[in-house]
Amino acid sequence: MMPVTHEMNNFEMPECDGDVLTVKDLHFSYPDGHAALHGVSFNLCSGDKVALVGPNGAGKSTLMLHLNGILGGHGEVEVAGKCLTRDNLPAIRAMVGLVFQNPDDQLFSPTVFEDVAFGPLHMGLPEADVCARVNAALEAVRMSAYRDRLSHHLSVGEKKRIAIATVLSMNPSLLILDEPSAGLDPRARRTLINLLRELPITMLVSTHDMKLVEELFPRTIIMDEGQIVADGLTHEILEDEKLLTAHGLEKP
Amino acid sequence: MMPVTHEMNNFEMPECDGDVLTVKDLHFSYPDGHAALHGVSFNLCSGDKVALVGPNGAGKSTLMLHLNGILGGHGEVEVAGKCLTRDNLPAIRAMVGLVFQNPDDQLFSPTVFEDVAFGPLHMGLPEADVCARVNAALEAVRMSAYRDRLSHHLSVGEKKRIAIATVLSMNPSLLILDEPSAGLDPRARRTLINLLRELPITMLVSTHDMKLVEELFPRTIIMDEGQIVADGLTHEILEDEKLLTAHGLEKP
Amino acid sequence: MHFDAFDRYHEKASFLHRLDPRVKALVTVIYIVSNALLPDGAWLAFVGAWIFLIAANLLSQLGTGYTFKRSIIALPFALIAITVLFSMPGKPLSSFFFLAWNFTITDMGLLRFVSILIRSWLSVQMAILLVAVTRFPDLIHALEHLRVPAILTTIIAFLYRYLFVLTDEVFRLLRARESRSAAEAGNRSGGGVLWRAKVAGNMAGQLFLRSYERSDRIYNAMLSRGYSGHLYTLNPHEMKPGDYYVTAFAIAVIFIVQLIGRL
Amino acid sequence: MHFSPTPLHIPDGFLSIAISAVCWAITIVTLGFAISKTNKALGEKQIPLMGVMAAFVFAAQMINFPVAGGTSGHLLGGALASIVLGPWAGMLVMTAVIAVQALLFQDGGLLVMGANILNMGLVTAAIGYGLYRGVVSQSKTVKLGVAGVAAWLSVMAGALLTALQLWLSGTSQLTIVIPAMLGVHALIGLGEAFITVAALSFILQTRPDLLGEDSESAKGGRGWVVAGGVIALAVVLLSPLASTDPDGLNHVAMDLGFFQTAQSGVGPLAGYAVPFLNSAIASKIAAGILGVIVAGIVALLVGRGLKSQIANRKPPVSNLQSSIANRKSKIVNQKS
Ligand SMILES: Nc1ncnc2c1ncn2[C@@H]1O[C@H](COP(=O)(O)OP(=O)(O)OP(=O)(O)O)[C@@H](O)[C@H]1O
Ligand SMILES: Nc1ncnc2c1ncn2[C@@H]1O[C@H](COP(=O)(O)OP(=O)(O)OP(=O)(O)O)[C@@H](O)[C@H]1O
Ligand SMILES: [Mg+2]
Ligand SMILES: [Mg+2]
Repeated sequence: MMPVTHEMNNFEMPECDGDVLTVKDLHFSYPDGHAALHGVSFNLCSGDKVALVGPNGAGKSTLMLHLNGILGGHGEVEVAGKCLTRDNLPAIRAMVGLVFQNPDDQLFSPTVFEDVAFGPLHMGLPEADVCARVNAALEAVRMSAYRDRLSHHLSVGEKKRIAIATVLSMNPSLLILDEPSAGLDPRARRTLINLLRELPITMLVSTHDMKLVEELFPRTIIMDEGQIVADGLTHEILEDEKLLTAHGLEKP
Repeated sequence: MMPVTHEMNNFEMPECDGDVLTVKDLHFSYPDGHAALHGVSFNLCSGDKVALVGPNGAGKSTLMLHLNGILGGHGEVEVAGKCLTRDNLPAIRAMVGLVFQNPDDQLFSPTVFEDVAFGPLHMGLPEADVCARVNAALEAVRMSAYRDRLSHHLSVGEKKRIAIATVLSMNPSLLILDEPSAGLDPRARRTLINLLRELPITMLVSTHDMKLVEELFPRTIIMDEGQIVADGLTHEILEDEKLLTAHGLEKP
Repeated sequence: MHFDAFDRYHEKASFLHRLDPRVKALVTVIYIVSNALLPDGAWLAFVGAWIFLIAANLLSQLGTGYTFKRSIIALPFALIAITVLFSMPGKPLSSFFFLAWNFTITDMGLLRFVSILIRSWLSVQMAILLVAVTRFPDLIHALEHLRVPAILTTIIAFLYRYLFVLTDEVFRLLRARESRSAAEAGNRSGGGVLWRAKVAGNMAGQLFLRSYERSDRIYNAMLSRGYSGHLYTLNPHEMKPGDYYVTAFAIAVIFIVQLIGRL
Repeated sequence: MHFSPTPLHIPDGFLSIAISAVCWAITIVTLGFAISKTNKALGEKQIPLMGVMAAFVFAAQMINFPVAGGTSGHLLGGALASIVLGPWAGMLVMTAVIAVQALLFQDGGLLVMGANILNMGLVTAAIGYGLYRGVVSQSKTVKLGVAGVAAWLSVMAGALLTALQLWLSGTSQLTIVIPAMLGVHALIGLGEAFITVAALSFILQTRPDLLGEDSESAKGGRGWVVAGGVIALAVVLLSPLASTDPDGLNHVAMDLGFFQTAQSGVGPLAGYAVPFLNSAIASKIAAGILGVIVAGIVALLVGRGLKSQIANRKPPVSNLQSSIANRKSKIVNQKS
């Protein structure tokens, strides 16, 4: 595919204090030669809740996999001032909580407890701390009663919430969610929206659900063909119909 | 779960000539004892395009699996005047095209051609007819160029359209789609909507996408807890906010 | 998730449910070994072993008949052993003609056949009881602590977790195939056996690819939660004095059963 | 619910302690090797890969296809797993599958699990991979043909071993159990062969990299070819021998000292006292039928392979276009 150069739409943004995440000129090609990211730059301020939208294949998931070093492209990724290098990797993975689209990929242990404890255990925390963190994380997603349940007995909405708990238990300073509302019915979706609204953590959320974007995120980033084509206040971006249709999006 | 008796909301409906599908007092319990359908009755007229909505677990998919005899409960199911019995099963499966939510379940052959040809081949048609049917079906979903592609490598939207072609190739008189728009990006969703609008076949479509319901279907059936709780003109049903919220739905 | 039917665990608050899974696994294995060691025709010992089983059933609060009902699954295999009826030298009991041959059932043959069946039947029931009173994840922990290599127990844990996801996928695939298995009046439908085999093979291939790619995503999810090649688990179980007493008592009883069988 | 696609899962009580112990010993030693080898070969990625693959084999065993008269063909999976994952990983995966079948569903016993793993996991993987490894650099048609034969033989090998163990335990009579087991499994093996070949051909078509030169399936040592060949030969030679000349086998067993350890003094020697299929003629006929079936499969597979190759040959232009299209679509959709 030819890299298309997109005009960057600039919107005005409020000032921010202290960056949680800085990405500078990130390039990445998959081993088969397909270039998925062509110079992506943006930053997230502490407390930001940002939506990442764009058509299928835009590179959203690829970008997200870079933010905690699962993929490594050319360019700079800094989390809370720490450069993403091999030595920093464990620390950065503790700070960035990545939740994948399909909760069945995220919940790989037989019981809920074991899954939520996986992260803290691998950070080398003592047993008492692990238990405390698991309890706090389950409390945060209101699933304390599910501690000893088997993961495969849960409904999709419940699995989604447990998946979020699995990364909350690592006390991340940045939460990254890949299409959290896909496949949920209206009620489960509403519960998830409320949960995300209440969580006091910086988050970057990729989604195709424009209604979710409008309701929940003050700021939106549009990606297409491996580039950021717009970054600004959600209500301004959603007004720009030409921009939206140019990138396969729709007003909610 | 206790069977709750819902008040049936009656809406006026236009007259219809010739039923494609009649379902009368259908009851069904899963082998584990969970009662999923408690007396479902409705009919579809030739040319109808009907939406089937309701919260998760309402029994929509269960109902759809009855319509071509994959599940068999107590009650009557008639397709184009034929009762659903063991002897009629093969013929009824030729008339009712069922498309599952996840196109990956529907596409089990390596190439698009083989997948679309499965139905006609199984029906024992001669080779020339099979090819003609495959071509016509792919033409109908505008995917003729994809004939020899590997299904595995298509995008979700493309897979959805091929999945529809796999049943169109059997010349069904009734198309049943389970959550066709789930997981599609706005552009792919738009393409699908246009496709469904143009297909000149009676269809029953289950979905959580209320916007799709509003745009595409003149008639809507609401299910909850194994019962039909409303059946009428879409624009009337969507006005009835009390009804919608009572069944976990939202106005688009 | 619809295949919860796979779970054999029965939630109860019984004595056996609370026992440490290691104890339950160990006693089950010893019991089965003991059955295999009992000589043919040790009727009294078989009765002893049976009483042991019934007592365990009672302690599980599942009812005396619980394991009995499910124990039929081992029966078809008994066909394999039927030849010992005729092949053991001994006093002829009865003989009959079947086709062109004359079959003679001997007393030793009968003795051996019945002994094999009883051993198998008792052992299967104990295994059924084990999974009915132990959650499978706990059983995996037990294996871990009984020194089964970690790589095997983790594979088993993953297998258990994804068993449900993948069998769901298989059933959806089978449903999709079934719903397109149609016929038109007057046509001989169904295709050839080879073609049908190929479709089944395609489904297996499809399932393989999806599983393979899923394992990639799971690996990513594990990496992002700090996995680096070593798996750590908490030990949620602790052997209490009571667990030791139960183990000792059970072994003693099984030992007595052996003695009875050899007297 | 009874899941086993083949009657190979021996329950507890049917094998003697001695035979169970010998099988456990062989199994444990082999698994020890397998564990150390896979640790080296696959690295940290092995855990989720093998875990999910084990679930795959389990689930794939439920895929069936209607044959005639209400029966259906199934997959056992040992050959397929070892061909795509490499022999050692394949063995571990099969071990997990058999363990869960025994632990969770009582499909196969606990004390005899060593024997079940040996019969259905280790031997099937060794023979399946061994034969395939011999032709790994050959054309697609040859690879698929050999994989089919290997899959069929893997089921036969498992059946033969099971029969021998039952006989050595004094549970059944050699002259009956061998023809019975092999006869049934000659048919079951056909299902195995067909599904294995079709699944491999699917993978070759959609993700050739998984079976390519750098994959695990091409990396196994040359020794596997020998191992696979020897087992295959043993199956082919031993089956007719075992049915025609049980005396010979008994002698071998005596010499090896199996007999004394085998339970319950009388033992299987009395085996052929019953005039049931004991004529050399019947057994030779059985052996002949088996041979014909093997030859038939090879011919069928080669024929089909050729046919699909011809069918795939398209005019050069469209071929080029479709290969470009394929590349593109691959790129776009690798994300899943
Ligand atoms: N195989 C099964 N065994 C037992 N219960 C089942 C099975 N499949 C579905 N159910 C139950 O039957 C009820 C109806 O399920 P169904 O899948 O028809 O709901 P649905 O309306 O399609 O929901 P969704 O919107 O989530 O697709 C649910 O309570 C579900 O848990
Ligand atoms: N493993 C891979 N190998 C090669 N190309 C890949 C791989 N994964 C993704 N790609 C390609 O990289 C591009 C970006 O993919 P990515 O998954 O990041 O898109 P996305 O924006 O997340 O799309 P979606 O909305 O469908 O999730 C796509 O063109 C995709 O085909
Ligand atoms: Mg994505
Ligand atoms: Mg449904």
